[in-house]
Amino acid sequence: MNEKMTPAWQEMGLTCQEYDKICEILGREPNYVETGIFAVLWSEHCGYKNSRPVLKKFPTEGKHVLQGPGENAGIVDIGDNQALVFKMESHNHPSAIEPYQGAATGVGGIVRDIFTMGARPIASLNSLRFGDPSDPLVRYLFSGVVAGIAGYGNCLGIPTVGGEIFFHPSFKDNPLVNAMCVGIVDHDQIRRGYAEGTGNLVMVVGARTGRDGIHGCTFASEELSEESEERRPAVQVGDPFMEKLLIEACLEVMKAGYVVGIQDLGAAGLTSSSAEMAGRAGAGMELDISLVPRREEGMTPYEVMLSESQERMLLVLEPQHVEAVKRLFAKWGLEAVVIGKVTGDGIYRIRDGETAVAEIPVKALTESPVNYPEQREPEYYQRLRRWRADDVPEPDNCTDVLWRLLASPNIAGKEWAYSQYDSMVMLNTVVGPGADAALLRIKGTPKGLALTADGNSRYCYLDPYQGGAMAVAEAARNLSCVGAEPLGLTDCLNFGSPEKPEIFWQFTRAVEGMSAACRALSIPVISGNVSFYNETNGEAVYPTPVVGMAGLLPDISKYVTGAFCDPGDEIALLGRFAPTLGAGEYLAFIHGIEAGAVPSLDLEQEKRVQECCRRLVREGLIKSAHDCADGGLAAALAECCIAGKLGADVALPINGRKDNILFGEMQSCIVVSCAPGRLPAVLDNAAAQGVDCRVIGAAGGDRLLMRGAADRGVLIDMPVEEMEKVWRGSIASFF
Amino acid sequence: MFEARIHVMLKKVILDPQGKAVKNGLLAMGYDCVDDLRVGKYLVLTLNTADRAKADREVREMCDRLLSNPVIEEYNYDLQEVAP
Amino acid sequence: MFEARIHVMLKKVILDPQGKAVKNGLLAMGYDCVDDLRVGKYLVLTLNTADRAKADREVREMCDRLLSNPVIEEYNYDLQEVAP
Amino acid sequence: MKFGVVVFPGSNCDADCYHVIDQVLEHPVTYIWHQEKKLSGVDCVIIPGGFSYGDYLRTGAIARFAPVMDEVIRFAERGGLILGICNGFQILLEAGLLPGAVLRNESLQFRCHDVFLRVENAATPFTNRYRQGEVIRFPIAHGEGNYYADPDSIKQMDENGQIVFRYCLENGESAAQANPNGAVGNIAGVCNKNGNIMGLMPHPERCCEEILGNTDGILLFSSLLQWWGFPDQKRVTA
Ligand SMILES: Nc1ncnc2c1ncn2[C@@H]1O[C@H](COP(=O)(O)OP(=O)(O)O)[C@@H](O)[C@H]1O
Ligand SMILES: [Mg+2]
Repeated sequence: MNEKMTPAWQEMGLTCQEYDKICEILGREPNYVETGIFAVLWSEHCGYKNSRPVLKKFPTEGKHVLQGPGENAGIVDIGDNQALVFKMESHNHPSAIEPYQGAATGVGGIVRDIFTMGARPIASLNSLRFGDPSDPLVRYLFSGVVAGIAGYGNCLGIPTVGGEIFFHPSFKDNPLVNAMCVGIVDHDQIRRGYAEGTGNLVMVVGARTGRDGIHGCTFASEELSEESEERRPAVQVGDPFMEKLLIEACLEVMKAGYVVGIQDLGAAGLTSSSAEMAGRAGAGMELDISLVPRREEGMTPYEVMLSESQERMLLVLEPQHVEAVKRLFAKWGLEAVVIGKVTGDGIYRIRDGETAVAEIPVKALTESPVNYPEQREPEYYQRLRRWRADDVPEPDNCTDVLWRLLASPNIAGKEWAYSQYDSMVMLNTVVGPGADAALLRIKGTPKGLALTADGNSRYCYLDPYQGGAMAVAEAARNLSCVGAEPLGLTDCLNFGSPEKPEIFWQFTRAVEGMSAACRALSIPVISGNVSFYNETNGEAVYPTPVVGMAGLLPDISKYVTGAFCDPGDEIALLGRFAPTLGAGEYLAFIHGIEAGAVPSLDLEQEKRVQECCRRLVREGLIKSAHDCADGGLAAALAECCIAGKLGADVALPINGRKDNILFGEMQSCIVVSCAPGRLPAVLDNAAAQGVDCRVIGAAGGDRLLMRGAADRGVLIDMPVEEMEKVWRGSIASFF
Repeated sequence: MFEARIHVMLKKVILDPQGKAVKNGLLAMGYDCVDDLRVGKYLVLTLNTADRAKADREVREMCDRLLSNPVIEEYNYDLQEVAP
Repeated sequence: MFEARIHVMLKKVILDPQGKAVKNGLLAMGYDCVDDLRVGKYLVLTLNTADRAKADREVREMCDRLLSNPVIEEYNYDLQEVAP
Repeated sequence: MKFGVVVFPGSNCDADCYHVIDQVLEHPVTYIWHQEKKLSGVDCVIIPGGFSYGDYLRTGAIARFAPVMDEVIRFAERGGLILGICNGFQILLEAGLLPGAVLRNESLQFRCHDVFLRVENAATPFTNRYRQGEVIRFPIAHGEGNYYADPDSIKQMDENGQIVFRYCLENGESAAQANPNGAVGNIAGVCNKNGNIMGLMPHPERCCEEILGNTDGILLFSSLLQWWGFPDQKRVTA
C-alpha cells in the first residue's frame, strides 16, 4: 500500500465515521491542526470513547465525597475542614520503551493532577506489573521503572509509601506502571479546572514547550508494535526539579487567591487542558500560540498544540493579578506567560499571531462520540473454571513448599524496590511500605490516614467480575487491617484492546464486579484512569484493574500492623476460613497451573469481617492483623512471623488436602493476634457481629510450626530467621 | 587491545534538564557568555582483542544494546589501538 | 562563538562503581573482551564570544569552580571556534 | 537559641527541620531563602536535605554558589554553628567547609532505610548529649552518600576527632554490611577541625517523635541547646 495515500485523519487515528461527524459539526472539512485536535481529544486516552458508558456503572457518590470523577482528581472530606485529593494514572507504554523516564514522567503527571486541585501532595503509591524476572529484559524494565519512580518522587520530596508489584509472563513486553498520588487540602483552598469569567486571562507556566511527546496520547491508545519503536519522541525526559518549583509556586499563587481555574498539561498537552477547562465552565477560549515559550525554534502550530512536554500548567486568572502572579513565579525562577483569554461564545479559537489556526465549538471537543464495542465471553473462561484439583499431587514436604513460595517473586518481600523510594520525607510516615497499608499521621490532628493499592491480575483473568470485586474488597480489607475506615477509591483499569470483544467483556465484567463491591462496602469511586491497548504483537496482558484506596483512623495512636508482637499472644482467624486451590499463587508457582474457580467472595460477610477488625483495632483489643492473600494461611503466618521476628505454633483449623489448607487462597479472612487476657473480649465482639473467629495457636519461639488438624503431625517447621532470609533476599537475588 | 571513547548525548529534541540547570548555575555565577550547554556521558572502554573489525562491531553493538537508549539518546565513538 | 568539549572523569585512584556495574553488565551479556570501563561526564558548552583567550580562561575557571570537583575528579577540554 | 533553615530551590527537608525545631524542640526558627544576603540573627544554620537545583551535575555543586552561601561561609569562619543534613552535607563539602566529597552509592541505587551509627566523637556541639561510642539508629535517604577523602586527610581527621559518626552493626561493630553506600571507613558524618560545622548523611530530623517510631535524633538537636547554654562557650550569632 502506498503510504502517501493515507489521509491525515486516518493516520491520526480517527475513523471514517468520526471524520464525517467532524465535517458535519464544522460544516466544512477540518484543517490539519483541527484534525489533530479532534484526533487526540476523541482518542480513548483523552475522550474515553469506549469506556465512558461502562464507567457510569461505578457508584461515585457518598457522604464524604466533595469531588467525584470528571476533575483532575477526586476529593473526599476528612473532617476538620480538610480534604484528601487522590488519583491514579497509568504510564505503561512510555515505560515499556524507556523505563526510567516513562515511570518518572508518570509520577510527575499524577503529582500535577493533585496539586492542580490546590492540594499539597503528601504521599505516592504505585502498582507495577512485569514479566518473569529471570528474563534480563524484564529486569531491565523492572529496575529502570523502580529507579525512575525513585528518581522523580524522591527529588520532589513526596514520600512513596506503598504499592504492589506482581510478576507474570503476560506483562513481559508491556509492563504496567500505575502511579497514585495523594494530597491534602483545606476546603477553602480547593481549586478546579474551570476557565470561568469572560475576559479572564489564560497563562501557561513552568517548562518551555518542545517537540517531545507529540502523539504520546494517541500512542497510548494503540498497541505496542515494532513500529512504535520508531515514534521515538513520544517519550519525554522529566525534570523533577522543575516540577518541585512548580508545586511550590502554584500552591503559593493559589493560596494568594489569584487563581480562577488551573489545570496541568497532561496527555495532548495544551489542547486538552485548554479545551477541558473551557468545556467544564461552558465557556469559550481564544489562544495565540505564538506567545507560548518554546524550547526549540521553528515549531509548527500543530507541534505546539500537541506537544506533551512535561512540567507545565495552565492558569486562568483575572487580568489585574497578572503582574503579581508573574512576580511570584519569577521568585521560583519560572516563566509565566499570558497566551489568551476566556471568551463567552463557546468557541475554541486558536491563532498563531494573526493567522487563524483552529476554530471549533468547545462542546464538540469535550463531548466525544461514544462507542459501544462488542463483547463476547472468551472461550477460556468456562473451560478454566471447570478445572479440578484432583490431578495435582499433594506435596510430601510442605516446609519445602513454603520455602519455595516465600521465594516466589510475587510473595517475596519487595524491599529491593521500595528501599529505593524515600518513604519518610515530610515526617508523616508512621507505617511505610511493606505493610498491608501505609499509615500517615495528619499533623495537628489525632487522626491517621491509611493508603493502599491492590489488584490481582490472575483472579481477574480467570474471573474478571469476581477479580474486580476482590480488588476493591482486598484494598478495603488492607485498610481495615490497620484499623482505618475506607473513604473512597481511585482506580486504574489496565486492559488489552477494547476493539476485541473478549477484552471488552473482561473490561465490562471487571467494572461490574468492582461496582458491586463498592456498593456493598459503601466506598465510592472518586477518580480513575483507563489504559487500553496493553498488548504486544496481538497478545493482551492479563486484565488488571488496580484499586487505590484511602481510609481514615480517628486515633492514630491505636493502629496495628501484621507483625506478631509478644510470645504467648493468641493467634486467631477472623472471618470464614475457606481456602481453595484454584487460581492461587501456589498452584501457579509450584505446579505451573493457572486455572480453577477463584475464591468465593461474600460481600455481606466481607463487610462484617472488616467492620469487626476495625472495631477490634480501635478498641485496642488486638495487637496485629494481616489478611490471608497470596499463598494462603501459611504465607500469611510466615509474613506475621517475619515482620515481628517472632515464631508461632498453630494447628490447622480444618481437615482436607493439606496443600489446600496451608496454601489455598480465600477472601474475607484475617489473621489477628491478641494478649491472652483479651481473647474473651475479641471472641465476644466477633460473635456479636456475626463473624467467625477461631483461635488457632499462639505466638512465641523462633520458628513457625503448623500442625495438621486432628493430630496429623507437624506439616511446617521453619525457623523465622530462615524464612526472613528467603523472603527478603529473593528479589535482590535476581540482580 | 583497543580503546573506545564513547560519547552518549540526549537527542537534540529531548529536554536536557541537567544541561539547563548547569547553564543557569553558570549564568548565576556571572558567566554571561555561556550560550548553550548539554551534558552527556563519556565512557572509556578497553577491549581485549587484536581484531579491529571485531572491536568496532562489538562497540557499536554494546552502544545500541546497553550503553545508550536509542529512544532518547544518540552516541558516537572512536576506536584506537593501544598497548595492552 | 566557541564550543568547549569538556570531559570530566573520576580520578584513577577512586573506584568507579558505575563503570564497574556497566562492565559487569556487558560481561553478563557475553562481551568477554571488555577489559576496563570507566564512566565520566561529557559537557558541550558554547560561548558567545569572539575572544579565544577569554573563552579559554572562562572554561578553565568554570571547570575548576563548578564543572568538576578536584577532590574526586579531573577534567580536560578542547576549544573550537564555531559558527554562531 | 534561634535556628535558621536555609531553603534552596529543590530543598525538600526544609519543612521537616523547621517542624522539629518548632514543634518538638519548641525553639525559634526561621527559613532563610537562598537569595538572602543576611542570616538575620540566627545562632545555628541548618542546611537541610533535598535535591537543591535538582542535584544535577554533582549533588550540592550548584547550591554552593547561591548568594546565601557567602554569608554561611562568613558565619562559619566566625565560628557559627552549621549543621548540614544529607544534601546539606553535600553542599558543605562542595563549599569546602568540610573535607572530602561524596560519590554515588556503591550500589548505584538510592537507599532509604534505618542504619545504625556509632558516635565517634561525643564532644562536639552536635553530639554532647550522646555517650562516646553510643550506638544510635537514624534513617538514611540518599543516592550519593559514598563519602570519600584521600587517606592522608582521613588520618588527619581521625586524629582531630573530625569523624563524628560511623555506620555500624546494631552491636556497634564496624562491618562492611553495615555500610549502606560504600563510604570510606564507614564514615557517616564529619565535622571541621574547629568543631562548629558538622555534616552527616543520615537524617536526625526524621527520628525525633514517638509516633514516627524513633527518637534517637532528638539528642542531636538538644546537644546544640546544651552546648549553647554552656557558660564558657564562644557563642556566635549571625
Ligand atoms: N476508571 C475510572 N474510574 C473513575 N474515573 C475515571 C476513570 N477513568 C477516568 N476517570 C475520570 O475521568 C477524568 C479524566 O481522566 P484522565 O483522562 O485520566 O485525566 P487527565 O486529564 O489527568 O489525564 C478524570 O476525572 C478521571 O478521574
Ligand atoms: Mg489532569
